[in-house]
Amino acid sequence: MTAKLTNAQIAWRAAQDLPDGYVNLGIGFPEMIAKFKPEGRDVIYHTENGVLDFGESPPAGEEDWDLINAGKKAITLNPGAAFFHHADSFAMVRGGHLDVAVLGAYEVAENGDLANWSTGPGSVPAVGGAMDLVHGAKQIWVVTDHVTKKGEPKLLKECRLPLTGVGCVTTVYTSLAVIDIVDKRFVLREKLPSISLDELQAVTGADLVANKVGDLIVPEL
Amino acid sequence: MTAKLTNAQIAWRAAQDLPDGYVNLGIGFPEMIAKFKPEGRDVIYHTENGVLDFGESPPAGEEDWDLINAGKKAITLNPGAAFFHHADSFAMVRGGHLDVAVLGAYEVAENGDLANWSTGPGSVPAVGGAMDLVHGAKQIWVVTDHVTKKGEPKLLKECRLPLTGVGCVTTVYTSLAVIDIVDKRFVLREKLPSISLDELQAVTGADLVANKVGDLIVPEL
Amino acid sequence: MDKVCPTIEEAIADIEDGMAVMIGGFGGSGAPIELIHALVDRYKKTGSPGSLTVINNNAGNGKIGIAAMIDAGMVAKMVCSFPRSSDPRAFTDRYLAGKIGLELVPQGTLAERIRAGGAGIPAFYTPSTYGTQLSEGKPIAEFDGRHYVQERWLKADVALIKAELADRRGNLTYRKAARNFSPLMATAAKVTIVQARKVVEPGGIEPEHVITPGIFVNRIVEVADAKQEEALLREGADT
Amino acid sequence: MDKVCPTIEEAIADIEDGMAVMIGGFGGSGAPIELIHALVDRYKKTGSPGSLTVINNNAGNGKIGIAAMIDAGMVAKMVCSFPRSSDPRAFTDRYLAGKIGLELVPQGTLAERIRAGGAGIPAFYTPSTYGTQLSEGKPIAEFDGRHYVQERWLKADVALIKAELADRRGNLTYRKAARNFSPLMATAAKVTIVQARKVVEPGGIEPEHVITPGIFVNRIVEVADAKQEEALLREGADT
Repeated sequence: MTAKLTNAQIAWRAAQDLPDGYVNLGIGFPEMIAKFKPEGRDVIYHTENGVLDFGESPPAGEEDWDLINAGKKAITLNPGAAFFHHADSFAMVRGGHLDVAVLGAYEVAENGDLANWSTGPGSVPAVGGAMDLVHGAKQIWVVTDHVTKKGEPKLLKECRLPLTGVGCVTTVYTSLAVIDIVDKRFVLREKLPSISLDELQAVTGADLVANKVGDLIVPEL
Repeated sequence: MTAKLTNAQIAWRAAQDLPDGYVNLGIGFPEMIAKFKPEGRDVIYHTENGVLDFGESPPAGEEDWDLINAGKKAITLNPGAAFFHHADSFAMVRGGHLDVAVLGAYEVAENGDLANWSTGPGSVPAVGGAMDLVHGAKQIWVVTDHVTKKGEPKLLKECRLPLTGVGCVTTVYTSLAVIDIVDKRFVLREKLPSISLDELQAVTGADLVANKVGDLIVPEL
Repeated sequence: MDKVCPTIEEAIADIEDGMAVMIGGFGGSGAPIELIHALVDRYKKTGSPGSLTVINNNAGNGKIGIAAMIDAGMVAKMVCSFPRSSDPRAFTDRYLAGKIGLELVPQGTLAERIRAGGAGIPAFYTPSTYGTQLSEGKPIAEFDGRHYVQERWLKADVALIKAELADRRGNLTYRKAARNFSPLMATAAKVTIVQARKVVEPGGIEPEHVITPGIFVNRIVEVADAKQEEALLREGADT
Repeated sequence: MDKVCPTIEEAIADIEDGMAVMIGGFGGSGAPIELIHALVDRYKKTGSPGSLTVINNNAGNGKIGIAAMIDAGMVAKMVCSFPRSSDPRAFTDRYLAGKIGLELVPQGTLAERIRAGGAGIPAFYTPSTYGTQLSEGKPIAEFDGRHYVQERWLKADVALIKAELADRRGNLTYRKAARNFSPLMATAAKVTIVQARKVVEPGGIEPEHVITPGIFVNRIVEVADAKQEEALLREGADT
């Protein structure tokens, strides 16, 4: 196995595709994308707990804990920010008003199914806003390592874990590739130049469609 | 036929029963009730178009036509007033948060059915907020003349006109009597002292239950 | 994401024949008169946009606003709760002659259907209209021993609304009871076009005072001295 | 209609065993710590109210707030979307031991169910959870070619919420993102009890800035120096 992207590099790559528009970054790893937003891109961030157009984290010690994002991290406001209650916040989500929502994943299936909320019995399940987000935004992106910690594929023909949403994912940014989901197939858009198509296919649990494949090139981060 | 109450007197009588609480007065005749609210009664008025705790009409010439009630009449605000949008306004109605809603009527049936929105084909139907109000408030009062202009009963065994709501009316304040609807019967609470029970029954289209009947006494107005 | 449009004409230029148009306001309170009349003017000049479905609480009054749209012949159907007014002739005459359609919706159901459209809720149950003519043909269900009527969401191609303040990113406030249906309509239309008394810079509206967050707004035109429909009517306007 | 209550103890005195209690807040933002701890204190002294169903986005963190209720043993069931936190032991230990119930509800569905409860909408359809374990046993319907899950309203006996300003008639504002679920919960409970940083006279809140109109509020207690749950946790509080 060759080199793979760090989480920061995956986040950087996803950030390059951010449109001018309204974006929700899921809690945890996806939040990192904001750091790499390209200069001049006019992205307005939404968070489920009722804030639109928030900015960076405040310096340590200057947090206002009534001003947080869905990950319960302290945030700041940009000029033009707005507060609203949870039902209005999910009207934005469910009503299709977001351009992009980015989530993490345990598994993604080639038909766009996503599993990211439960590892099955024996743990405490937690779903948060994920099951709403997957049905709301115009595009649903996933950022994830290409394989599990044990080296097993996370991109599969069918998810094994309990689903978060059916046929919802539109693009997956992994540690090895950028893959669009088109007509229930994994369409490879970019891969690391250092990995061959066969090598990539070997760690992917469903067929990759590879017609026009670009190089996945990211800066040192 | 003996004397009957004027609309102002009907409104006065209904006003005596206003509870401390949240009240919606339907457009037209019911609006008149506010004028006769007894001193010290703490009534907060709701109007469908998004105002809570409004006050009297402004003097002529001082109207602000952005500040109106559901009847499109200019209003003023009491200290503690609030504005909200139409969905929140009808959440108050449908959600059962109003104590009383008062409506006019073409017909009321002994089971509490109300007809007040359509006189049938050939006219333009208009329903406004009535079909929501009849399902929201804890009590639904009707203020009405006891009979039609032709002298026909408006209180009936069954409504003939298209219904506004099923089994919704709790009390009817008429030009001759105060009648509660209990277990699908017209229970006479008060009648004009000048009219006999037989005379009242003769102009009422369903049986009156008359166990304890008080005198309906109102001031000159 | 500066949503300010230089002219009203530009803001409404892509409204097409046959579209569903939500128009804010309750009677004259909140009616976006300048947006409406720009659309009427365009129709009179070009014959488009016609065959519109107009969604509003009312069906016009006198000869201005929605009544002017109806009089111009550009409205195929009204969706409203109360098509009566002090001077409802524009609608009434056409309706009784079978020349304009009417979908009569109780006011609270109208508001909730529009909210549902904006919130991605395709259907909901309400007690309103149960047992009446207005629920004929609609699914009925029983919950906790009470009957309810299933209602569908209501969406539109365009919403025309009037705001008090707008910042350039689309956050809005409203003036007094002129708020009414407008915050709901802003959420339920593909394109929401706003006439605001004053456009301010982002940050010019306190985040806690925003009523419509900018995500629901597409275009803003500043109309500093907007006309008030009811005031116009009382002056006897017939433009 | 002066809704101000002299003491917290009085405000919460009639909360009974087995009740459903909505508690505002998202994590520590908006958590009404003083109301919650008055309830915990009452339970520790009197053994009541116990067997509560608590409705909140989360299931407590550390040893304060909802975690303190769970630790005290007064919660039979949590209805929440995200029972994880930086220190979720109070809930997790009991849950894995089968000693506390959990109804897991997606966050948007939770918000919408509460809103529906307050708005008299007994059921609605949402795309959320379609095709997942969380829709098992729920009615599914197709609208316009897409599948949706029917969800029921959610109501409560009591709501405990934290406001910034309250006027004596119950109109409320909230501080920043502490708004979250509170305006919804205020509408969906039989009795809504508010701790406000400051009580003002009627008219002390601009009518256009009111977030929760007074009709949804029953009791108000002024808690001028309310504790912030997250700040307490970071100070290492364990009361």
